[in-house]
Amino acid sequence: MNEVIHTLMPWLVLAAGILLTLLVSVIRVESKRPAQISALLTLVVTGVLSLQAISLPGEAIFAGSIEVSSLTRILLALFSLIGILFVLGGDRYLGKERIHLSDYYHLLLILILGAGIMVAAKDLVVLFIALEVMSLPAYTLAGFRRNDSRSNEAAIKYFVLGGAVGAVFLLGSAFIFGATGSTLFPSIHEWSRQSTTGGNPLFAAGHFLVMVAFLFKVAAAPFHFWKPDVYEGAPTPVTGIMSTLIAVASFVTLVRLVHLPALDASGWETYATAVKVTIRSLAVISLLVGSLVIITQKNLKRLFAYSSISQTGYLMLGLLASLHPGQGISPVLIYLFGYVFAAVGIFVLMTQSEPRGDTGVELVDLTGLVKRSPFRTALWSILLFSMAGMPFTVGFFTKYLVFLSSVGTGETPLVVLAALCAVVSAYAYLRPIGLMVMRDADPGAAQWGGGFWSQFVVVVSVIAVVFLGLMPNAMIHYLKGIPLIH
Amino acid sequence: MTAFEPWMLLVVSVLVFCVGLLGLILRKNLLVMLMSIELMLNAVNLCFVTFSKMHHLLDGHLTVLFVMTVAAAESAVGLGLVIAMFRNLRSVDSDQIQLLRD
Amino acid sequence: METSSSLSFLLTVPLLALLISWVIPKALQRLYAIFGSAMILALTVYETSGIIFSVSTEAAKAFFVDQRLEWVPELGLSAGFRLDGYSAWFLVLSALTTLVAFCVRGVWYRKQPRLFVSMGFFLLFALNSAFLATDLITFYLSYEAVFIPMIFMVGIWGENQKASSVFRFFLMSFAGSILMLVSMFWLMSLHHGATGQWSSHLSDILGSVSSAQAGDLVWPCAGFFLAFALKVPLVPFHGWLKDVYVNAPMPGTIWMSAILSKLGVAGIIRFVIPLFPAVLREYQGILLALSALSVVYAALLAVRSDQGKTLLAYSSISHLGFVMLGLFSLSQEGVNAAMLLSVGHAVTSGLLFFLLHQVEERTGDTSLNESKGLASSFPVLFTGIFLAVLASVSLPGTLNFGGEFLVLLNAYRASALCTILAGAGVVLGAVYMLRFFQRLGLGSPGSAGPVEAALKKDLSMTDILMVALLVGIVIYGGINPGIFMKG
Amino acid sequence: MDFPLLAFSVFSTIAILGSLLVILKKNPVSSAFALVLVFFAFAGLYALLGAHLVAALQILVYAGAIMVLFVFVIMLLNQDEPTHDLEATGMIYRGVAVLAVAALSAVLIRAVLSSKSMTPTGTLTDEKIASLGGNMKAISEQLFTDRIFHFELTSFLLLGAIVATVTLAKRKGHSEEGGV
Amino acid sequence: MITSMILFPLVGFVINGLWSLGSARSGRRVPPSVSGAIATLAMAAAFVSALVARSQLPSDGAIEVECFRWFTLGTLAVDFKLRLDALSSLFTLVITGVGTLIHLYSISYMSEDEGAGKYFAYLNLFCFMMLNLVLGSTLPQVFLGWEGVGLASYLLIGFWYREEANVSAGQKAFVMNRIGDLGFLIAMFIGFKYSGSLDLAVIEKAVLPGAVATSFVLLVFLACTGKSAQIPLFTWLPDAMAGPTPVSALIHAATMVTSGVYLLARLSPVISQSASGMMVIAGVGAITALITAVIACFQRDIKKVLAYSTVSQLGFMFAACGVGAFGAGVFHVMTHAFFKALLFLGAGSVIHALHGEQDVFKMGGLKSKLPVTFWTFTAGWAAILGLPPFSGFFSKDEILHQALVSRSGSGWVFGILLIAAVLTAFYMTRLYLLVFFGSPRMEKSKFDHAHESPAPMALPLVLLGALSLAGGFAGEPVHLPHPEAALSTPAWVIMIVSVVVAVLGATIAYRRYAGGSASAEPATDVFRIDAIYSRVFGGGLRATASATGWIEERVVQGLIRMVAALTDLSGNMIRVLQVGSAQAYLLMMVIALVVMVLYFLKGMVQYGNL
Repeated sequence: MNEVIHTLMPWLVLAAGILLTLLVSVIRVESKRPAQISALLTLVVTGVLSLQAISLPGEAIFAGSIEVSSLTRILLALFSLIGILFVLGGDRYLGKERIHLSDYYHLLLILILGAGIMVAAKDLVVLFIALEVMSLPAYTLAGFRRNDSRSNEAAIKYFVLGGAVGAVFLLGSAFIFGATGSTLFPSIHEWSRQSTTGGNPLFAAGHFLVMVAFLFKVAAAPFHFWKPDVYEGAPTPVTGIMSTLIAVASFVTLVRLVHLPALDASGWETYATAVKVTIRSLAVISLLVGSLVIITQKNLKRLFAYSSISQTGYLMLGLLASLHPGQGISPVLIYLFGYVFAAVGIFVLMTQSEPRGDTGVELVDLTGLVKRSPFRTALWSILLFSMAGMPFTVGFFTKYLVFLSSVGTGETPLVVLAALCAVVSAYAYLRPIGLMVMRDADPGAAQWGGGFWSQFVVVVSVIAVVFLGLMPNAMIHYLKGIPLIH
Repeated sequence: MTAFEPWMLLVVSVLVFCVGLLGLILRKNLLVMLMSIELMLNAVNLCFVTFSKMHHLLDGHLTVLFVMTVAAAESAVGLGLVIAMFRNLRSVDSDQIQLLRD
Repeated sequence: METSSSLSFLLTVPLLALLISWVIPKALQRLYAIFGSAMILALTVYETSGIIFSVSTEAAKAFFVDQRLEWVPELGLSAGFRLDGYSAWFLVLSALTTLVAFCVRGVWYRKQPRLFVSMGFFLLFALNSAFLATDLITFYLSYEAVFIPMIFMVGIWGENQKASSVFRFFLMSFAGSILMLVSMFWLMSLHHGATGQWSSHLSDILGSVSSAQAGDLVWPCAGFFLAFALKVPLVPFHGWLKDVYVNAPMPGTIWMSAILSKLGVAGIIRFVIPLFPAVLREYQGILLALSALSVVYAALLAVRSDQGKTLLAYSSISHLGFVMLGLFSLSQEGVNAAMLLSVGHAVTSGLLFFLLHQVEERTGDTSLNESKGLASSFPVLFTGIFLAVLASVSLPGTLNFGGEFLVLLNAYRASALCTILAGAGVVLGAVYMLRFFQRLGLGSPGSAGPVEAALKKDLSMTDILMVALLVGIVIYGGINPGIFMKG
Repeated sequence: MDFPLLAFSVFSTIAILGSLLVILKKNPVSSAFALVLVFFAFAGLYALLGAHLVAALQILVYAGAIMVLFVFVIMLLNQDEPTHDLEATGMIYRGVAVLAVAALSAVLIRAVLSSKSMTPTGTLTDEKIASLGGNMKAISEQLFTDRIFHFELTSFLLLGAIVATVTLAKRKGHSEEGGV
Repeated sequence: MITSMILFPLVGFVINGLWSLGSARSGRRVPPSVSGAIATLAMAAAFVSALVARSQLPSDGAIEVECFRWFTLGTLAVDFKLRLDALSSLFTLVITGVGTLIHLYSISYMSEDEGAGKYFAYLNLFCFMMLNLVLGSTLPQVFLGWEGVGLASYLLIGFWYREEANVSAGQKAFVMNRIGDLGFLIAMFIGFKYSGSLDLAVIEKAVLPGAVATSFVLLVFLACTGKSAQIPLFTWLPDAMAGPTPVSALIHAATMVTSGVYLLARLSPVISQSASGMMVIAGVGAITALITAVIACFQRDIKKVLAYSTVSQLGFMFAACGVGAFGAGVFHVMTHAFFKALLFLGAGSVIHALHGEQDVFKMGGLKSKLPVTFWTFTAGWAAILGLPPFSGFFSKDEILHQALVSRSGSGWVFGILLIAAVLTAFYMTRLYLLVFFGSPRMEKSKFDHAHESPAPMALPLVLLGALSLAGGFAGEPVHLPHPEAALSTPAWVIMIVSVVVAVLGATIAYRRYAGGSASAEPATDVFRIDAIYSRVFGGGLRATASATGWIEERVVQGLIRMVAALTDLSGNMIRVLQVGSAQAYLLMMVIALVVMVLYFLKGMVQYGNL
């Protein structure tokens, strides 16, 4: 048992931190500071502990339903980091919107715990529960501006669709259980190696349903409809968390689920082809939807919702490459990490605009920013360049790896399409820069102003984006060494 | 007339699941929509138990316990959201929440 | 190694200049920019003197430098640079163009001058890096990096229609370059498949490309070609050009026409021709026809242009069509001739835009609808313009003549028909350039606002020096064009 | 007709018809009662499969707890009147929805039917379970050994749900007027 | 000596050019006499050098001076090398000699003009380029001179650039020359392709395959039609009279326009290889001679008459070359240089005296007012008519003779030339009578103020008059291979014929215009060639340019706009799906799911499970 505690230490610390945070907020009900500080401390300790243990060997515990490995540790550390950044960066926004409550931190911590366990789950049931642990706070946080009907709407849409998809996932799990007699990943894998027929319809349907559930979570078109609406309605820091933390956790899980059966086993060739075709078509649709619709958007949060849909498309390229023998999943991981650094900065920057009614940040708010706030313009530009995949930002290298691995596996036509989509969506990223630099401020444009911590978070993110854009060695070197599937 | 066999329950479970899904698509009353989700989860439970029976395993039963918990938690949160919405809009009709679009 | 330090030196000096520009007071920015870029020009000439002043290509080869630094070994990325007979001249040209561009007075020295100067130096850095790069990815990165200051330059100091034109410019170029990147990936994968190693260095890739089927290489080649055809640009890939040239601030136009277009030329010389010789040979007819079409098509557009800047923009496309004609004659001689003409075009178009700006500064417009008769008010300025016009129409004795003559001579061996078609551009060139000169300088001075014009002065001494330098290069190159052909 | 088949027929008919009633009744209260009916039918089906613990919990948790919650909220929000939301949707929309779901159910039924000839992977036959001390004991043993992590995780799920519900239901300070 | 010959004008150009540029910036003015003196001295020095060089020339050899290696590329190596032989020596003497006289003449002609410094710089530049043309030993070098003289011509035609018409005339000259130059360029490429060199010495000896030879010849001839104003590219020359009259004399009569003849003579061994090419040259030359002579009969402008006359005379020269009589052509170049320069300078003197009046119907009776001009003009008139013993007689007679008797010649060439000769006599006599005889038709005051030109202008007239009178006795100055004779018509027959036709033409003119009270004839553009050209080519160019503009606007830009619009449209179409209703989203997802599940399960069929 001691070993288990040792292995699970970061998670346990996080769990304990949740209780501590609850406790301090109960003790001092009128102030949200104690909860905030407690949450920060919890996240820092969790992050440090997971980083410290990062090189320990992977270990399956609880009858194989959980596996703690370098990947899960680094993901937990990443989630903690995202949590810290949004606690710091969202502070001012929450105050501004009059929703600064201790509950925010409780929910955030529980969400992170759920995500942290979800990426470690090796059992469909644990996965489902963890998914719900992550999702229930997410639904709530999306509706955190309780008096705003848009926020309500976002939460309810998220909840209804998420709930239905949760049931779909569960049905898929049941089918897989029915087909294989187990919900544990290793057993399912083992079963697939022994099944010479290359699966059966029950397994196929189950596998497909669980994949669809996570395709919904990562908003691969045509399962993306929830995303723009929820992004727009949710409070901006929550949108940021959805776009970074939940997206990363969901995509990593999706990769795991796609690799549930041993696709390279003999007899599974047809099945593997079917999976590839599915992923490929969804990648194409996601890229097209993401990049074609993004150029019509005027609201920044919606814009970045479509952006994340097309990012999903690029990620699916990496996923597709990983289905070929001998190809690792590192491009996907690196893409996710690179995306997170830019996205955190962007969403925190978005919180810096003063509220203007209930519409969030519109493109018009950016007009003439270079005159009003040149430094902020520079930050915006760098982050947007990274989103567009321009050189000398991390966004370039992430796309680079995904494209390279796809070309290497013979998916060149798909890469060409992806490249053209990148061009189209580059317009959407460039237009805000154009508005900031080339236009005079519109009379209706919002004021901009952020507190120290908010600006600090953005600067950190920009530094990360540029540093990793120039010197991606460390990140690439480390993430390349991580196997996703044991 | 054939004897009862467990797989027949699978068909029932799939049918109930689909009815739940249909309810979710057709109804605009959020309370009924939440009930439809409950239907779907119940159908899956039946599925798990049936497969357990067929496999001579108990894992399905255990899973059902957790799913029930999840269902309870989910309805609690769902109903909380509905109440929050009702406060703002005085309605539980999801047609009222189509502000976010395009 | 003493030799490799010269490369790092050439790359770092512009960055150094950029940093220094942030501590220079705003009022002194122009002076600093001119002085700094002149120093960089001098240093570049000094560092490359072994190549550019050598008597022959063989002698120059002793000074060629190859440098390769590890960058991201996991991906086989290295920072590969090579100083050779082509890149040496491109470096000199980029420094020279920067000097000319910095010389131009305008709103950029009043509104955020520091940003302007530092962007200029960054541009110089990116250009140098692109011209030197032998690693595919290093090249791509530098190639893209050139966009960034250009976009901001047009965006911040450009004319009214800047937004749409800069987007169009960016998107079309980006579309080309990203497809080039995909082609690079294809080549890297090919190399990886053949050797098991990742590498993006040209010398490695060349080894594995030679074993590939020519048929497989068509699409990768098309990717590269498209990027460069958009950059140069070659008709029909020129749709972005006019608006950007017209809307860009004059230094931006100078950079774009004089040196950014040469990125495409340099790319074709360094990458496309060595990598895809068989493919090029197979499609040579089409390539030559496109080049000849460029010459004539753009010349015809220039003939009907009614703005000085538009006319020069189209004339630029037309002349670059000749350059491409030389490249696609696919012989060492043709490439050298294209190189020569590139130098000529860079210097001439820089000079023309520079002087056109002087006209615009003095009279406020450069429309060509009626004769302005300004030559009598500004004799020195118009002498300069006339000399530039002569160079532009490739009068023998100018650098451009040697280039155009040799290009056509070599192209003739490849395709007589295309050469004759392109030759029509020679005639049309005279038509539109003389019209350009006539409408601006000749005719009765009473017709277009000369009263105000007469109040202003002729060229200043620094401007005269600038013009003299460029004209000197043009004439010297006319007498000794061999200096530019060290490939 | 033997008893299991009869029981199956009765319970499954109730379950399917009940669930149809849930989604077709105009009054949410009627839907809720139909749902209770479905829950009971499911409990019967569980019992038929020998899943006694699950059957018992089905009654307790679903019919007992969750339904009460639903009815409570319906009453709280004064929703015990017929709604016309079903008619609000267009004919085409409804037709497409029914067709799509029918197609899905056809596909899924096709998939589950392939399990008819499945070979069991486990050893816990009814006899074995009986020998282990019954359904409940066997489940409990597994629950607190192999599935302890699941169990602990659900506690955080419930914690999250509590915090969430409290947050959502909490009235805002004095400034907030109205409310339920 | 050869080097110094070309360097003197260059030095003159640089000094005058920079000086006038510098003074223009500072607002001061260069004294015309000083810059004129510099330029004239430069030319005189060049003339002396040319004489010395001539004296050093071995009887049938050449002197070569290598200056520097111009460029090398692959197998091509072009040296900058000056080569003096009998042919180029003759041309250098004409250029520098006539050039010196015209410079001298210009000093007083331009004394009133504020741009005199620039003018002399341009003149020197012209001479420098012209010397390059005739001394160049490689084709690119010749081309340098070829385009260089075109440049100088452009500058000098448009010298008074404030008049739009002058500028347009210059542009027209330059562009039409460019068309010819294109022929030159492509001819060079052909030459290089088949001989592997651009050296004249190599190309001269090259043996080209039949069709190639013909295309080479035709392309070279195209170049010549541009520079020497032959059909079809002759219309620029009359317009070129917009420049100062000494320029017309030097460039557009004596030297530049004859460079086409020089080129043909230079390349005569290659030219002779293509019989059909030769026929074209002869035909075009003869027809040009005839047509422009006709046009000249209808002109009122004294300079225009002389211009058309020049074109016509050049036609004679080309006809000579075309029949293989390159020597005769060159001979006529020389004599023509003397008398046409003389005629132009005389005309200049008349115009100068009448303060810019150029209409012959507003002259008359100037014989007494301008005696020197009158007498020298008479010499020129006699020479162009071909009256013995004036110089024109010898050369023209030689041409007519060769046209008839040589193997490449034919009766019709001879016939056309003969008619042209009649017309030449007619229009020259018409001009001569209208200007100097009869009663004055200009305002009284103008007539009264008219006075003889000062000595610097008179001196060149006299010298040229002497040359026109005696130049013919030198005989064929260069011994180029003679064409084989196909007929044996004796030379004296032709002589008599040619004198008879000249007298015939003159008589007709005399009968018509000797009355002295000639009524003004309207200037008629007989063949309307200029108008047709401007409609066909100018209009054609404009139409093509507009069509290109249309393609650019509609197709190229339209395509870009269309792609942008399509992208936007498809984005908006996809956006339509985002209806905002969770139920609808779910339905769309279910539909997608069904489609994908069906596909996904399809693969399972093969296992018999479905």
